[in-house]
Order: sequence, then C-alpha cells, then structure tokens
Amino acid sequence: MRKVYFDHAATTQPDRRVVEAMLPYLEETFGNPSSIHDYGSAAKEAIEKARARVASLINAARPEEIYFTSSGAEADNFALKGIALGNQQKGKHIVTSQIEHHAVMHSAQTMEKWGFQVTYVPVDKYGVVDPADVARAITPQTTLVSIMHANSEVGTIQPIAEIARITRERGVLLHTDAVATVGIIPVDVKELGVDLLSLSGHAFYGPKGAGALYVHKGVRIVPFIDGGVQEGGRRAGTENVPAIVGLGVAAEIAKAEVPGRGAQLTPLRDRLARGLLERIDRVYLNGHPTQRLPSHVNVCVEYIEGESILLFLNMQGVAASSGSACTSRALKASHVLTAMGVDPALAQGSLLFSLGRGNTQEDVDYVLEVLPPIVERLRQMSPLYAARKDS
Amino acid sequence: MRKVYFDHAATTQPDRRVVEAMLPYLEETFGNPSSIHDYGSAAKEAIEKARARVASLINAARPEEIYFTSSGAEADNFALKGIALGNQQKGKHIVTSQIEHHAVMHSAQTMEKWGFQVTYVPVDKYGVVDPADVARAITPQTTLVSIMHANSEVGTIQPIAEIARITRERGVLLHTDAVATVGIIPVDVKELGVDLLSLSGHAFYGPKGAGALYVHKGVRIVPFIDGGVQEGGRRAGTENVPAIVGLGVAAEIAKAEVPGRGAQLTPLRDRLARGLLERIDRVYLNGHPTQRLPSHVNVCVEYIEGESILLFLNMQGVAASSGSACTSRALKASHVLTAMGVDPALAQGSLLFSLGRGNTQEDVDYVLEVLPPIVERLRQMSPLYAARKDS
Amino acid sequence: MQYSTKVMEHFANPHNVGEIPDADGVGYVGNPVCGDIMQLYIKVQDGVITDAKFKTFGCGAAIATSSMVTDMVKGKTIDEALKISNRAVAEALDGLPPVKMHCSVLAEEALASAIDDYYKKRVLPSPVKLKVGHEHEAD
Amino acid sequence: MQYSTKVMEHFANPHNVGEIPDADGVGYVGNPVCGDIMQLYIKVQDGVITDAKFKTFGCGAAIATSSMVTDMVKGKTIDEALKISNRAVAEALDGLPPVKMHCSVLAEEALASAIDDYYKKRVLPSPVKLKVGHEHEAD
Ligand SMILES: Cc1ncc(COP(=O)(O)O)c(C=O)c1O
Ligand SMILES: Cc1ncc(COP(=O)(O)O)c(C=O)c1O
Repeated sequence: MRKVYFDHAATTQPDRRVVEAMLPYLEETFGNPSSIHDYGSAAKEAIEKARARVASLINAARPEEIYFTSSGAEADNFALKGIALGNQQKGKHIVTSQIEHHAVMHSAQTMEKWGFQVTYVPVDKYGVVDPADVARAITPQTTLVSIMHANSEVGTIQPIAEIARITRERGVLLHTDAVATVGIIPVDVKELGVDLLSLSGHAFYGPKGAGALYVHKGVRIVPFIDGGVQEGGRRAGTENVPAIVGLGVAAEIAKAEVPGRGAQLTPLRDRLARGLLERIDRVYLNGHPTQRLPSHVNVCVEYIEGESILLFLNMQGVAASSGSACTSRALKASHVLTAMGVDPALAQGSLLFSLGRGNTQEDVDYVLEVLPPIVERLRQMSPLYAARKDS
Repeated sequence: MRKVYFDHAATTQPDRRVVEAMLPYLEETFGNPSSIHDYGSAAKEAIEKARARVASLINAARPEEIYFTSSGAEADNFALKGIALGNQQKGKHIVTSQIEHHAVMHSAQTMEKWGFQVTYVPVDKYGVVDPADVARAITPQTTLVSIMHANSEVGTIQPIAEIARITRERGVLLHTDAVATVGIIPVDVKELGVDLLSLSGHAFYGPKGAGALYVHKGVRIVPFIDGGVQEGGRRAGTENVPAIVGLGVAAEIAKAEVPGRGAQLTPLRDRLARGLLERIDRVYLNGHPTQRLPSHVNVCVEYIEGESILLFLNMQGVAASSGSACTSRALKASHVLTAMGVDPALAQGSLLFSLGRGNTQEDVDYVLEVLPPIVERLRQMSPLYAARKDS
Repeated sequence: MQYSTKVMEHFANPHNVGEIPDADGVGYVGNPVCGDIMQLYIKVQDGVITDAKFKTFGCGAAIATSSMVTDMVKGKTIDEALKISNRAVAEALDGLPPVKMHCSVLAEEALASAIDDYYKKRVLPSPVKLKVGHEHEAD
Repeated sequence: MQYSTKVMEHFANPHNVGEIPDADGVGYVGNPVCGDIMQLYIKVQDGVITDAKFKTFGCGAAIATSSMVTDMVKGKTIDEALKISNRAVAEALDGLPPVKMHCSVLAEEALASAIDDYYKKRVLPSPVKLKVGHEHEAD
C-alpha cells in the first residue's frame, strides 16, 4: 500500500544530515556544556555553533538573541509569561488573537488567572487579523502583543510587519509564534520588526526536543524555567545538546532550501485543493486564498466528522490531521475555525493536509482517489446527511 | 594521556543500549504522538512504554503518575510552581531547604516575588536537614514542602521518609528533587512517602532532554508549560520521543543495575577520599560520613581556588567539578557549603569528584598522583598560602 | 490513536448501520456542535428487542459504540436492555481511551432514548429517566 | 570553559609569579570570600617600572590577567602604567568570557593599588583614585 505523509504541520521527518550531526552528541561528546573541562567545552562549542546558525536563519543580529528551549510550546510560554511578568510595573495588559496556538492561548488564559488583562482580537473569515483591531486594543497598560506569523491549522499568514509598525509606534513589544513558518517560508526578524519570535525544530526537518525563542537585545524578560546559569541565566536546565545541534543543522539546511520550498509545494497544494473541490460535493476550503502557506490544505467536509475520516484515510496509508495535533484528541471543534465564523457542525468535519518536501504529485493523486469513497461511506452512516436528503 | 571522567554529577555518558533504542525514533519513527495515524500511534506507544518503565523504576503505582519534562530543572519548576499555584486557595507558604538545587531555590525565590512566603530550613555541618525544623516551619498556610533526596554537590542523603511522616500528618504535600539519586541508589516513592519527585535522564546514563515529574494520583497541580493536551493536559509541547524512549531504557537498565552500583562505587569513593586526605595537607571532606551517595567525594582544598585546580586537572585528562555544574561558571561560593557553615574562603577551594560505573581503581590512583603537584603549584602562587606560612 | 483492535473492527465494519422504517422506538441524542449524534432504531416484539439499527455522526469511538450497543440489545428484553451501562459497552469493545468514554455514555443514552420513545408511542409510563442538561443532552 | 588560547597559555605558565622582597610598591586587592585575591609587586626606577611580580588566589582568568598585567607594565612609566585599562588587559589576552571580565578589573585595581603604595611609601600625593565599596574593594 502507498504511504502518504500529509501531516507535516504536526511534525516532520528529520533530515538525514540532521540525524547524522546529532549522533556524536548522543554518546561520545556527552559532556555538560556548563562544565569547565574538555567534555564540557566540546558540548558548549557545539551549542554555540547551533545558536549562530539559528540566528542566521532568521537574520537575528546576534547569536545571544537566541535562547534554546525544549519546544515551540515552551518558547511561547517563555515569551508570554516572561514578558508579562518582567514588565508588569508598566502594566498588566496583553493583546493576542483568537486563533493562536494553544501554547499562546492557554498561557494568556493562565495569566488572566494571575490578574492580567488579555484582549483577544478577532479574525475575518479568512483567518486574518486586522492591524487596526490590534491598534485599538492597545492601552497604556499594554506591554505585549502576540500574534502568530502563520496559523498552523489553516495556513493563513498574518500581516506581522504592519502590526510591528503599530507596536513600535506605541512602545509595545511584539511577539510572533513562527513555529509554522520558520524553515518553511522566509522569516526575517528585522523585516518583520518583531521583538520576540518562537520557532521549533521538528516543524522543519529538525529534531524533537529543541525549539528557540528569539529575544531582541535589551528586551526585559524574566526566566520561565528558573535554575542555573544556562542560556545566559534565562533558561535553566542541562541543555539538550544533540537536539540543539540538530536544530542548528536544520536551520543551516533551511537557509539554503527555503527559497525553493514554496515553488515545489505550491503546485501540489493547489492540485490537491482543486481536486478535493471537484471530486467531493459540499467541501469547503478554509483560509486565505493567497496569503497562505504553500503547505496547507484545510477543508471542511459537510455532514461527517473529521476523526472518522482520518481513521479511514490511515487504513489507506494516508496520514493527515483534523487541525492542530494538540487538539486532535480533544472533543471541541477547532477554535480557529470557530473564530473564522465556520459553522460549528461543519467545523467538526475539518481535515488538514499539510504537505512537505518529500511529497509528490502521485501522493496528491492517491489521496484524491481514496478520499471520495471514504466520504461517501461515512455520509451513508450519517443522520445529518440523511436529514439533508430528506429535506 | 589517561582520561578520567569524574564529573558524573554534571552528566553521564548515555548507555549504548539507550542510544541504540533512541536511533529509530530520531528518523524513521518520527510521528507526533498526538496524531491519530500509524506514525503517531507508533510514537505514542513508545512513550507509554517508557512511562511504564520509569514508573516501575521508582515504584510508582501507575504509569499516569509520570509526567515527562525536558529536564530535572523543568520538573522542579513544575513541582514548585504547579503545586503552589494550584493550591493557593489553601495558603501561600512553602517550605524548602537552604541546600536545594538552583532549580528549586530560584523557583522558590520567583514565587516570593509572586507573593508567596518561603521558609528555607537550615542544615547541620554535614548538610542534613533536621525533620524537626521542617515540622516547626509548617504553618496552616503551608501547601508544599520540597527537600531534595540527596544533595548533588556534597552527596548527603536527607531523611525524606521521616519528613514524609510529618508532612502527611500535617496534610501538606511533599516534593523531593531526586535528580541526584534516581538511577544511582534505590528510590521508591512509596517507601519515601513523597507526593512528587523529580528525576532526570542524563543523570543516570540516559539522554539529555528528558526528565520526569512523578505526581501522586489525586494531587492538585496546574500545568507549568501551558498549551495542548500532551501528558494528560498537564505538560504541553510536542514530546521529545527519542529522548523519552532513551529515558525509559535507562530506567529499565537502572532497575537491574542499581542494586550493584553502590557496591562498585563505594570502595572507589573511599579510596579516593582517603588518598586525598593522606596526600594533601589542609584538605577537608564535605558531607555526611555515612549518609551519603556512593559516588561523591567533595573536598575543600585550603588556600587555593577550585577553578584553577580544575583547569590543571583537565590538562592532565581529569574531568571534575567545583560543585554544581550550574554554578561552576558563576562567581559565588557554593550556597550548599555556605549553608553547612564552611568558611567562605575555604569554600572557594571546593572540588567535587563524582564517580560513575565506568570508573576504576586506576582512575582513582591516577587522580591521587596528578592532584598533589597541582595543589602545590597553585599554593606557591597563592598569597594566602604565603601569609599562612609567614604566620 | 490508541483504539483497541475491537474498536477498530467495529469502526471499520460497523454492524447494524441503517434505519428501521417501521421502528417501534427511535432515539436521537447528541448534537453536531459537540461532534457526535446517534440515531438508534429498535424493533420490539413481546417485550423483546428483535432488531436494532443506527446512524451516527461522530468519531471512531462513536461509530464503534453504536455498532456494539445495537449488537448487544438484540434478543434482550427491554428491562435487560435498560441495564446495559456505558461501561458494559466500553468493556465489550475492550475499553476506550479516557477522552472517548463519553461516546459510550452517548450509546447508553441513545438506547434509553429509543426505549423511552417506545413507551411514549404506546402511551405507557416510561421507566426511563432521560438525562437532561448534559453535554450530550437527549433530544 | 571558553578561555582563549592566550588565557590558557598565561594560566598554565604564568609569567612573573613571586614576590619582590624590596618592592617599591605592593598592591593587594580582592578578598577570599569573593574568590580572588591579587598581590602585585612593582620595582620602580626613575619613574619607570623595571620589574613586577604577583601572587594570586583565584580562577584561571585571575591568574592569567595577573600574568598579563605584570608583563604589560614592565618598562612603562608610572603614568603610562596608570593608563592600562582592564579592557586593555583583557584584549591582550584575546578576550575574556563575560563572567570573567571582573578579573581584568581586579588586575587594573591591583596595579593601581601598587602604584598608590609606591607614592605613599615616598610620602608623595598619589594620583591614584582607588575604588572603594566595590565588590573587589582595594585593601
Ligand atoms: C539535584 C539536582 N536537581 C536538579 C538538577 C537539574 O536537572 P537537569 O540537569 O536535568 O536540568 C540537577 C542537575 O544536575 C541536580 O543535580
Ligand atoms: C503555531 C504553533 N505554535 C506552537 C507550536 C508548539 O510547538 P511544539 O510542537 O514544538 O511544542 C506548534 C506545534 O505544532 C505550532 O504549530
């Protein structure tokens, strides 16, 4: 049976070069980077090299602006909580959107419990934040605006540079969760004008266990993981040296390959989207028609539920998702689709195909072949489909 | 030149079997455990197997009581902040000791900034906490006591079971940072009677990037890393599957080997301690004479400073530390030695030799051969040594 | 997804899919916003359930529990059927993931709703206490 | 430890270790609690430093900066010597890790302290402003 991996938004397969670079640090070069002997120095050098590579990928001015974390989620928690707590003498208000990843959204909700005020700006039907809404939401108490670079479920890209012009003018810090974009499309912190940016290695052919937070020099942030002096005293815990090395190599590879990735993926994405709309009735494409990632095709299939489709797709060798991997085991409809105004029942039938560099036209055509009968079969089982035919 | 690694307290070399078990999860079995397809299921199964193994090592009743983290430091932050914030309706007071690892100590200090009260109980000259001091420190507002199982700098083992009898009687939760003991000496959460326990894979021949927090069923704890539904909704972030698998294998190996490790290390430790005292004058052994880890020899060498000794030792192929790896790049004398009442100037000359399973008697004898001339040389350079001879 | 083999069997090839046009009782529980709807039809003869069919909108567990509960009720008396708990359905499927236990609750409720409908159709006092105000409130 | 090769050379084989029994000036800065003490001896002839030696209790950087600063002052006039900044010492060592920059400060201060002592011994007004209340306060 053909195997088609269309779940790159959940995670990607590490590049062979990434894995090979990690191997020596799994066993041989095992020192603790904080130790002042050769075992430690070798490890320390390796993570500093990785830091420079990650800095270079996102065009950060200085390697010291990169703080390694264990994941994108940790980077998001660090950004929100570290900035809010570190700048609370100025005020206790932050602004974010209704379509953020749960790592941002739940951090914001936790901070509400701590006595912070949070404004969740809405999005339009394409999932786009209006910079004017951000401008209106900012108060003299606002310390941070956090808007994701691209949404990981529907692929819509946000007008971050425009928002940055507003935050800079208003003297407010800007964080962007760029887990869905770094290593996939070009990301340049200077062009974007952000003060903080989260990224995650496993999202772009790097290893699990290594993410990073970019923090512009001079920004006041308190540590999230308290403890030792690692990461300039801003992130404690013995460094995950092999994963950090892997992240560095993934960054180096991405720097070379990202410019070409869009050109490879876009035609596949469009073929898939077009094919789905043609072959299945009552299928709706989610996200912005043009301001979107080259990798994402998110659709709602009416009358049936997403998980059951995924289970049948899996039996046919196709790996896909119903949206954020973090919620795919949860019960509720995607908060992203809900914020975009998608009918909640329809949102239950959401499917995300996220393409990656290994995918081919044959993969797309295979999915277009196996999906319609699955949809038909589930619809035959659905009381909603029957009710619709009756009426 | 001979190479002697005596810095096992900073980190250990992963076991070959650990590394081999990790390899497939670095590249081939790369799925996100939250995904509902075969790639995801394979990863999910692997981490659940690891969870059962870690639970078994510490005799936890249920695998679900194990929450994977990225490090021991994260587990400590999770325990302290998660319990304090989760139980603040009861009170805002916690009790810990003056000799905790920085991950616990700095978490406690952060919580003081958040408006919590913290009592830091003292230790005696051997570094032992008196359970009676803990009993006295507990107030009706106390929600948590956190006392480390064994100190990672001097090796002193704390009377946790006795403290547990007190906390249980007083209806207070007990956390122990067992990063220095799990996988080195037998650790049994039921015998210890603790509600929470931190451990870290790289401390016992497992990988960097995976630690765990044991949380007894029913204990109220709020997430530390907010986000998705991973780890039962209590710890967000895509799981570091290879590292977790490695931690599981390290736990399995430790379960089999721990009973024998003490017998191998104790004679080496004692030979080294005796040799140092015999061959160098004005050297003082730190820690408890009997209630101590089989791995640790911590001494203070009078008139000279630790780092300069370590640098010379490194030139001779010997890797050691001046105490906690986290502070070895910092300026201040060890807070542990200070709490034990060691003279601050003397504490500057602290050296920690931490032995591990690969070490031999030849390693010990080699250190005993190369260290005395180093000490002599540095003392010749030291104004303190000259002053002492003058007087 | 950590579904048991039994769940996957019932999901992939569910038993008793369909409608019973002349059903003696029809249950309808759940709502599309929650992601699960079960419609359950029973045929009753001399107090014994002789046939059962379902239509379900929902996840793998929702379909599998629908299939299992319709299997289980066939041949049972109404009283016996009312004693089928959600746990029994889950157990018959070799267990469900914790986040999916609500599907077995839904199956129990769909059955209760169908039996309730059976009594109502016959204008008899119903022994069924339908749960209301629940996430998957009976329709 | 990320010390430069130059630092490690000076640490492993420090120049000018020792005392000058008939020194014209002796500086003593730091304290054992902070982990660094430097004792610096100078010999002065016609306003020119002809010899310098040191004894240091401290880390690798403390020893290397002691070695470097004693090298640097030899042959310099007092005025020139007073212009040697801690940065100059650190640069001569190809840099120091940020957490070790205080060692170069200590070296600058030890030199200043020795020169101050030289003036005091000759009962002359000292051009040196010793820093007080500093972590490594002059003795
Ligand atoms: C007692 C103790 N607690 C916590 C930690 C931190 O663990 P990690 O190095 O995994 O962050 C250490 C580190 O060695 C330790 O010795
Ligand atoms: C936009 C976004 N933010 C944050 C995260 C969390 O990153 P991680 O999986 O590394 O925890 C993800 C995960 O896929 C994501 O897509």
